[in-house]
Amino acid sequence: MIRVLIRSSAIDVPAELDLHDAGGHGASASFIGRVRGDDGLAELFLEHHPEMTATGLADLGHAAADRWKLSALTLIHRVGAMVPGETIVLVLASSPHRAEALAACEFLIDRLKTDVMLWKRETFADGRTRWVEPREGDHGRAERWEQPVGGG
Amino acid sequence: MIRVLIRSSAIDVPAELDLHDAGGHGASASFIGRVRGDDGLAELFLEHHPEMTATGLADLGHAAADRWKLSALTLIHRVGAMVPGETIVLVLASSPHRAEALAACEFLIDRLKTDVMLWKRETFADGRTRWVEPREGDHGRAERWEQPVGGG
Amino acid sequence: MALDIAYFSWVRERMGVGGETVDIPESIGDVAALVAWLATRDDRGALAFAEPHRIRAAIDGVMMGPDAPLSGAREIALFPPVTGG
Amino acid sequence: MALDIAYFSWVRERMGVGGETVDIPESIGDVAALVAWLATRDDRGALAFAEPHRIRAAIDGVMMGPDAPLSGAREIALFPPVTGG
Repeated sequence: MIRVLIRSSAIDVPAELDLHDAGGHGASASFIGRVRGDDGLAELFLEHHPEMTATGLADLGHAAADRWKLSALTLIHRVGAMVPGETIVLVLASSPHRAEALAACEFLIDRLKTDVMLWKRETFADGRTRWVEPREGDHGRAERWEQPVGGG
Repeated sequence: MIRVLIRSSAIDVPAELDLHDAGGHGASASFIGRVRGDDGLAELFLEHHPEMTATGLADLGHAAADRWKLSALTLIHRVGAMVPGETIVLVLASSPHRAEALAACEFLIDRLKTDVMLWKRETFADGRTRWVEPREGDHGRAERWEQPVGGG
Repeated sequence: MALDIAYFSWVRERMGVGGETVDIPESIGDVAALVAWLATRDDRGALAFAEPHRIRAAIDGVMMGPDAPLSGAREIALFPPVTGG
Repeated sequence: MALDIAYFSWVRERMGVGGETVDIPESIGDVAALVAWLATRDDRGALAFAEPHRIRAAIDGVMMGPDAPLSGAREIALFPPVTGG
């Protein structure tokens, strides 16, 4: 089951885990990304291009499903305004084999950082706001996946 | 918070996630291993050497905490008799940075396969039982971690 | 030529709207020309498009370079480089 | 010499007990000699220790090779190679 979605309300991790888990898979790898309250961050606002983000997420999900033998895949990205501690992104990848679940999860989270059409605006406790600049490091991690990899 | 334990009763994944999660970490990677019902498996029995398994798990937890900057680590291993679909092992690793959470999680699950004193006995629907032989592939994955790695 | 333009991130903030339908001169043939024209059209455009090298574009949902032609476009989106998920 | 011996996995099943206190002859100096002696002691020992190369040992919780001395040991555990978590 591939479940890919964008939501503007809170991501309920245990509920999503239950949904994902209905089958009882051999191995499940997950990644949860949350808003960090560094440097007095008060709010993170994620703006997205709706059609392009939807297409980007769906393509990523299908790329992972083509590359690894997965029994289930969940990929949920939050957009809109959120506060520190809230979940921005949830990736769940399950497979009969642990190496495939782990690799798919890592692939998805690395590629998410570069492939989706999202812009982040930070608002700090003192009222300052700034739009986050893209980070080169993310591209480096994502590009690792362009080379052929063993296993999987 | 490092939480390492062995239990003979069911692992409640959502409850453990809540416990682990109290802090609200930037990035959390997890791995859930479950009993697979392949080839008519009816029961999996995990026998352990209590003191050696406890020491092995604690050492693994500390090795991960020394190697990566982790804000929380949960490592729970089930022992005793269990049926397909039940959780054998749960690894949760959290860090401000996603690369560290993902690497620690993968390290722990790979090393768990070789470093803990556990023996598996399978019982099939037709009543046959067999003790599982060690798999060479697991040692290969665990040994990757002996080499120095970049990042982390 | 009437064209739907969508703005995102600080381009949207500086333009003051998320999108608009704009009647552009026939002489505007590609993305780069459109960005240059928007920069001269009014104050908000001058602010949003002062640094064309920081602007990216997508035509009907597909990322395009500055020399991509506008003919046949339904919607053009203009925005800064994405910051990722 | 009295020694606590613990058995695990199919060694335990074949021995019929999880552990026992055994009075071993003075001549038994190391792990290999103990395994060889257990194999000749009775039928269950013959079954459990017929293939010494498949047996691993830990003395007081630390993995040891076949030539590890028994002197000073509190407990020796005998078992097949572990199958991991």
